[in-house]
Amino acid sequence: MLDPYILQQLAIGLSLGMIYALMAIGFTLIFGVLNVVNFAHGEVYTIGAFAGLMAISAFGPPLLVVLFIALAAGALAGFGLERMAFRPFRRFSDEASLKSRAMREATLMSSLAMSIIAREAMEMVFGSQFQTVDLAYLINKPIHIGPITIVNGDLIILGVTLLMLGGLQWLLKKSPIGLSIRAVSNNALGAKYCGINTDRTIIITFVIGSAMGALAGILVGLYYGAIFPSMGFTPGIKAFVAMVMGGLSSVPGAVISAIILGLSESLSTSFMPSVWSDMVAYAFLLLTLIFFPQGLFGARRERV
Amino acid sequence: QDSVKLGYQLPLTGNTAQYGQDFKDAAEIALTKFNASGALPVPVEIIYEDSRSDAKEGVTIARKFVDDKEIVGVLGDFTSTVSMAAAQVYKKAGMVQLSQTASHPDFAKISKWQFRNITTQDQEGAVNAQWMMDKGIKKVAVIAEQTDWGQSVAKGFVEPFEAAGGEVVYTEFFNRGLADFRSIITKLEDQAPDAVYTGFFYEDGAQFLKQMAQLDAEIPIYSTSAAYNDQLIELAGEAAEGLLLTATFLPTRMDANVQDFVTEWDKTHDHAPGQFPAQAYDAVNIMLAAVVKAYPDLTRESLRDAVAATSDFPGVTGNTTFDENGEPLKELTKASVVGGVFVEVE
Amino acid sequence: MTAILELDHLTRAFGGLKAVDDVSTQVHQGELFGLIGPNGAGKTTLFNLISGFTPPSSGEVRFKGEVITGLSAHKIAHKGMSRTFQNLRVFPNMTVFDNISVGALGMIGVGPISSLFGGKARAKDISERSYEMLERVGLADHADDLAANLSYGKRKYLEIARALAMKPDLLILDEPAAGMNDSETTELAHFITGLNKEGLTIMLVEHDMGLVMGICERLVVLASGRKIADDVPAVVRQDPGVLEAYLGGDEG
Amino acid sequence: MSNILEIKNLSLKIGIQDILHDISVTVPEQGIVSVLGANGVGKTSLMRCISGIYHATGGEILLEGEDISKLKSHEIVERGIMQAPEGRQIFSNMTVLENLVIGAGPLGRQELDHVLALFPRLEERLKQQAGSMSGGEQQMLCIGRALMRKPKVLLLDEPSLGLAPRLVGFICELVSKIRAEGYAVLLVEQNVKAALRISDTASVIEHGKIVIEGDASALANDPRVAEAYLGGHVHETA
Amino acid sequence: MSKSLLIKLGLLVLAFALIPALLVGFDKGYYYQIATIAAIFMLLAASLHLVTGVAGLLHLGHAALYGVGAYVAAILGANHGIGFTLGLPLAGLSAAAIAFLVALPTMRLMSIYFAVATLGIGQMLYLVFLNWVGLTNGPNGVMLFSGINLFGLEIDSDLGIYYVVAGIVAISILVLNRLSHSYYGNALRSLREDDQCASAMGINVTVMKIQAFVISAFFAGIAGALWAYTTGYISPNDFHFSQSILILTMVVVGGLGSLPGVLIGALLLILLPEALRSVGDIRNIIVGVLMFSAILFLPKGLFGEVSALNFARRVLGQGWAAKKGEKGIGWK
Ligand SMILES: Nc1ncnc2c1ncn2[C@@H]1O[C@H](COP(=O)(O)OP(=O)(O)OP(=O)(O)O)[C@@H](O)[C@H]1O
Ligand SMILES: Nc1ncnc2c1ncn2[C@@H]1O[C@H](COP(=O)(O)OP(=O)(O)OP(=O)(O)O)[C@@H](O)[C@H]1O
Ligand SMILES: CC(C)C[C@H](N)C(=O)O
Ligand SMILES: [Mg+2]
Ligand SMILES: [Mg+2]
Repeated sequence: MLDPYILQQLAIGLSLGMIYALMAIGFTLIFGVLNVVNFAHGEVYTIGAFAGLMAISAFGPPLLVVLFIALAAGALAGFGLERMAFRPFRRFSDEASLKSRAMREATLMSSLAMSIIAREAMEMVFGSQFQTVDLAYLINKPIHIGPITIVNGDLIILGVTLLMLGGLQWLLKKSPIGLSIRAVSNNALGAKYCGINTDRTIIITFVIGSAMGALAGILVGLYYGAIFPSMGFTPGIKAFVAMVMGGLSSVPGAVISAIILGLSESLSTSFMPSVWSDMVAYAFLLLTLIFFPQGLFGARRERV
Repeated sequence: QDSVKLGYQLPLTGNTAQYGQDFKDAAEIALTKFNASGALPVPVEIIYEDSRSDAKEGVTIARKFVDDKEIVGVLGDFTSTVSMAAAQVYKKAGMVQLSQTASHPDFAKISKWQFRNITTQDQEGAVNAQWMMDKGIKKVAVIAEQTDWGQSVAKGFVEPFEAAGGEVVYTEFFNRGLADFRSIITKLEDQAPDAVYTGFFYEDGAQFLKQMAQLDAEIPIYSTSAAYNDQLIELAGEAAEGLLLTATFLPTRMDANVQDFVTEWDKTHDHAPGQFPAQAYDAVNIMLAAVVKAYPDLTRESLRDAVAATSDFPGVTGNTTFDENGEPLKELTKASVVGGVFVEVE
Repeated sequence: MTAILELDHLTRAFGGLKAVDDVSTQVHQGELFGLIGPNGAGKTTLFNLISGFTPPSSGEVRFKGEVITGLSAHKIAHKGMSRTFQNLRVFPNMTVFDNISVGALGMIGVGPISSLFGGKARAKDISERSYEMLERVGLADHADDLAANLSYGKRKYLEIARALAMKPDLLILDEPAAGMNDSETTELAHFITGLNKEGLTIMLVEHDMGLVMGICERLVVLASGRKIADDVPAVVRQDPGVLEAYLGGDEG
Repeated sequence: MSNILEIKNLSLKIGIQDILHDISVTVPEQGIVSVLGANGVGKTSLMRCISGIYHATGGEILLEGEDISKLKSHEIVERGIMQAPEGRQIFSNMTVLENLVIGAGPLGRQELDHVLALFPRLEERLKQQAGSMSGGEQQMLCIGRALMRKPKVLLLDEPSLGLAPRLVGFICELVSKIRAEGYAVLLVEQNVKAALRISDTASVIEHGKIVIEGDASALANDPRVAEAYLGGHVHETA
Repeated sequence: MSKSLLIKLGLLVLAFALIPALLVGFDKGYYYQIATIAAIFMLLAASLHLVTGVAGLLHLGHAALYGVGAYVAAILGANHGIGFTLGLPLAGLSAAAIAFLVALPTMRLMSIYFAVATLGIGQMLYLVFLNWVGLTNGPNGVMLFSGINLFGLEIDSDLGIYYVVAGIVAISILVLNRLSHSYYGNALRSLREDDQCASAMGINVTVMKIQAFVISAFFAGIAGALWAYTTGYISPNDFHFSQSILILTMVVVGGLGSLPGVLIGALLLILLPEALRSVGDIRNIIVGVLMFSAILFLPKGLFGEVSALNFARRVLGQGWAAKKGEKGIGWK
């Protein structure tokens, strides 16, 4: 029988991991699968949380409705983001531009700029402090299982993560749109020759990925009761790391890596000062990349 | 000269803007009241500059204030990091700098130009240690944020507490903005302390309290004046019940000064003012009092001397006297959360 | 005749597929050597094995008498072997001249120190060598264009120029005539034989039988990874195995 | 016989560069038309304009009378023009099967069987990552993928590139054969002889302009063509 | 030739005479401060340019190496009595040494994998700054009382400090210019374009990448020392991930691969927020919007690589011309 202390830490680690995973999923769809460098996902996550919050304070709907409002806000944000920060750069279709690093990093910058604008705007409107959330909406009611304590939010997040994971896997592997997404990410020009509407495919991916990100935002916001304009930053970095550890384009890989990160954080807190726990997470990242240079489930490099 | 100019550097944008905005509001209240009182023949003006809590911007603003020959004194910054970087400039140029919150142990020691009106943790920690001792608490865990301030919270408490025969069973620092304290709480519980002494601001505090409740950790929690904020209770709800802390400012206190400030504040805010805006309100008033004292021979030098001479200044956070290092000496009150409000305890 | 390159029982398997299967042969100093075979026969893979891009599953490669199996690509390049790629690999966002200069500087070697202090002589060397190749392939007018904006055929020459700028002892060309019309191929044939006459050993993969039969001194034929013929063109052309596996019906 | 594809006075500028100038080409129904020319004269650019990758700066492209020159590439494919492009543009990280399925769009099984019957090598390698195939195999995939859509007009940009002689012959036969199935083909080829043998008409481009056009058989005997593209002979026909 | 000389001289005069003259004229410490910070960030951006712009390695941990330099200089100065003259090169060398150590295992990583590895390394270094209290004084930061002392000469005046900083930055940028505008730069560019192909040209890809990374770290370390000496107090926050992003922004907005572009980018991103102070709290939104429009209209940067290389070859006369009197095409 394991020490209940360790069991509790494991449970906390798993729940942390699921939270990272929740954010990593949408991020992986846009950044990893579609292969578009998107630095504004953290803000989409925050927008989801604020949209949900505004719904709660405006008319106090049931939780499920709040989640749908966040989803819708995320979808809208994703749509706008793609239109403003990504689509304009597709006007350059000559080979020099397509293969240029500068062009690739340009979308990195445009999405970064959008994220700055969105975050500053939210700070102007709402202030940078934690928003007060109606406590009844928080999903942190304790549940005791033997010696360990979890909260109802853990179960909700687990459920949503599994749903998203399953849904995305189905979408990517079994549906025509998934095939198009992978085709566009692999070779956008080739996709055009095959009659794929690349603009539409990219927009759809953004909408789905951002809706997922926004849902993650409101769920995590309600889980911790902490909704504030820069709330997307830390989980954003963790999701980024998890995505890359998983191999960029693999959604299950990202989820597994997110759980590894969560577990390593909570377990390392047991053995060393908590300020160093991130050190362990990043050490895991480096070790993973040293032994799996393409991440855990990444594709191999092309032959010459 | 048709007005007296002061500078105030503070974060008005960025992650810590909520604090800077509060400072600005509090300062405006103090300034308006002062200018209306006719204590000086000319009005005083405060120039606010946004430092974003970024040291680069902080030193640039400091240079800007120093360049402006009309500015005689400066308030701010919020964080010690930025205050300390800017202090190097004020030190060299010879301009008084009074920070409402900088709590780095070395801040006031930088030069004769630096002052602060926030209590040092040597003071606050000792009061808390004594308080626990009085209640017969012997084993304590210390949790504080990983900043210069958090470090001083731990140090300020541990030294007197151990000297008095107490035992610190566990010390842990956390990075500001940590979302999840549960690992730390689990570890803390494992050490079975009689009480926890904490150094956090209200946002981290609310998270910590909620998660303590979530994990059913029924251990008394002590904290510092930095946690004194109505929003802590609002964010943490039930979980805040029973929190014990020391404070220098109680908006409920029936003191004319305090009530004046609180009434003005309530006109534009839906929360009672917390510790920080009260600090800013006092800082501005201390500075203004010094301006009056030095007027009309108002120079940076004379203002500095007037600030240094502050003694028993009656503010909303209690009476302030600067010692020879520019450190404040203050009265601390004990408070607790009971029934969703802070109440003074004996 | 001395052998510059010797392949000894080279094998490379990908999963269950033996892309190169027990191939042994030699390329002689100064020879113009052709490698032909149907699509997927393993020609490119063989080149990759020789030039260090793919490690062999078994067997050995010797270059100028030295075993080079397992060496990394840049080390092999330094020993005097240079290659072009079947699927055209130019540096798209560099100018044509700069593309070629990479071939030269790779061999001459540049370091941060030498590039800071003096290094004038080296730079001059690189510049001149690159320019010589640039003119030689007739791209001088395009010196300042980005390689990405060149048409397919010009990129072919760019790749060759870049490989030549390395001043190799052995040049490996993977389908240089692909995408060229007959007269351009003829020009290319003259170009290649010209290089060969200057003493450069050349190994060539090509599907253009006119070119291969016309200029190669010796041919090896691969099919399904195995060597099925190794002789002068005139003999290979009559080989029934080759006819059956590769040449098929008539062809324009 | 009516014309399925008409290119009228097409011109293309990229930046300050004049790439194509006043190009007119007509492809009749079930016709095979080749476009010939030396390296870099703009053949590929023309093909890209038709597929909507580049947008012409002047002139029009009519598919069954409808101007498609302003349409997006996917709309053009939907209307029945599919290309096997230069550089192949296959999906290298995906399997051969996935490549073909993407090419098929809404179509399915039947076309797949048809293409796999044409290229048995693809059938052997359905699960292989497309990027790891040999050059020629990728070319087969590229052509196969274009056939998956059953287009009205098939554009082939140097289909014989990288193919073994045997397969070059096969592709020529294939092109002649599919015309009977109702396809029209616009062909860019460097293998001028082979191209002229199977085409009805041909145009020769030089510096972005059409300089010679006419019946394929006439061009095959045109001394200017012979001189420019059939070259002095290293060639002894194999 | 004479034209190029004129331009070079012009730039020198601008940095060493005109700007100081202006600063003295206005008698504003504020402008000195901005000029100094701008110079430091120009160096940071120029050093990141070598790795990210030229060699094409997306580097998300540059601020941490900058921090290593700052900490080394400050700790040596504050606790070990090692002054500016020695502390400056030591700061650069330490940053380079750390970069070398982390480069060894990470250099075979490609694209985003490399980016995330550098992000991880940057975060780890930041955690060391913040939490290794014994070494770095943790969140309390390090105060550096000694000023700039150049070979025994105490430099105290604003003008003097500006000259020292500008001089060091100028020399460093000249070195970086030489490295990126030369055949060495071409070798690095070839790694960015296609590393496999570069290795077939006999270029040792790993060694080249490590060199670029280490050299860049050296100059980041120098910038760190300059920051420590000019502010007198450093703390972990100065080297947070967000600073890495800021430097990266300068590089991308200015023009990936273009040294002059990158310098313009750095200048802009330091000056703009200052210039916009008067508009109040929305200044950061305006910076964001301007950044967005810049990248939207000039996605290859304010002064893109192609133009920058032409500029260097033609105008600065660094190019080698095939024939007498022709325009330069290669590098001297
Ligand atoms: N990395 C790999 N994984 C799986 N199979 C591979 C890999 N590389 C090559 N192959 C297979 O090995 C065989 C030989 O390929 P190779 O590229 O050497 O052929 P080739 O003779 O150059 O053909 P072509 O004339 O078409 O270029 C092909 O069937 C190819 O699909
Ligand atoms: N995006 C572009 N930017 C600048 N120039 C271009 C661009 N695309 C093509 N060109 C130029 O247009 C001309 C025609 O190129 P194109 O690829 O159409 O020729 P091609 O006839 O297909 O040649 P090849 O037989 O070599 O394939 C070339 O000179 C090329 O450099
Ligand atoms: C008490 C706090 C306001 C002190 C502040 N956090 C600082 O950085 O010093
Ligand atoms: Mg091949
Ligand atoms: Mg072409």
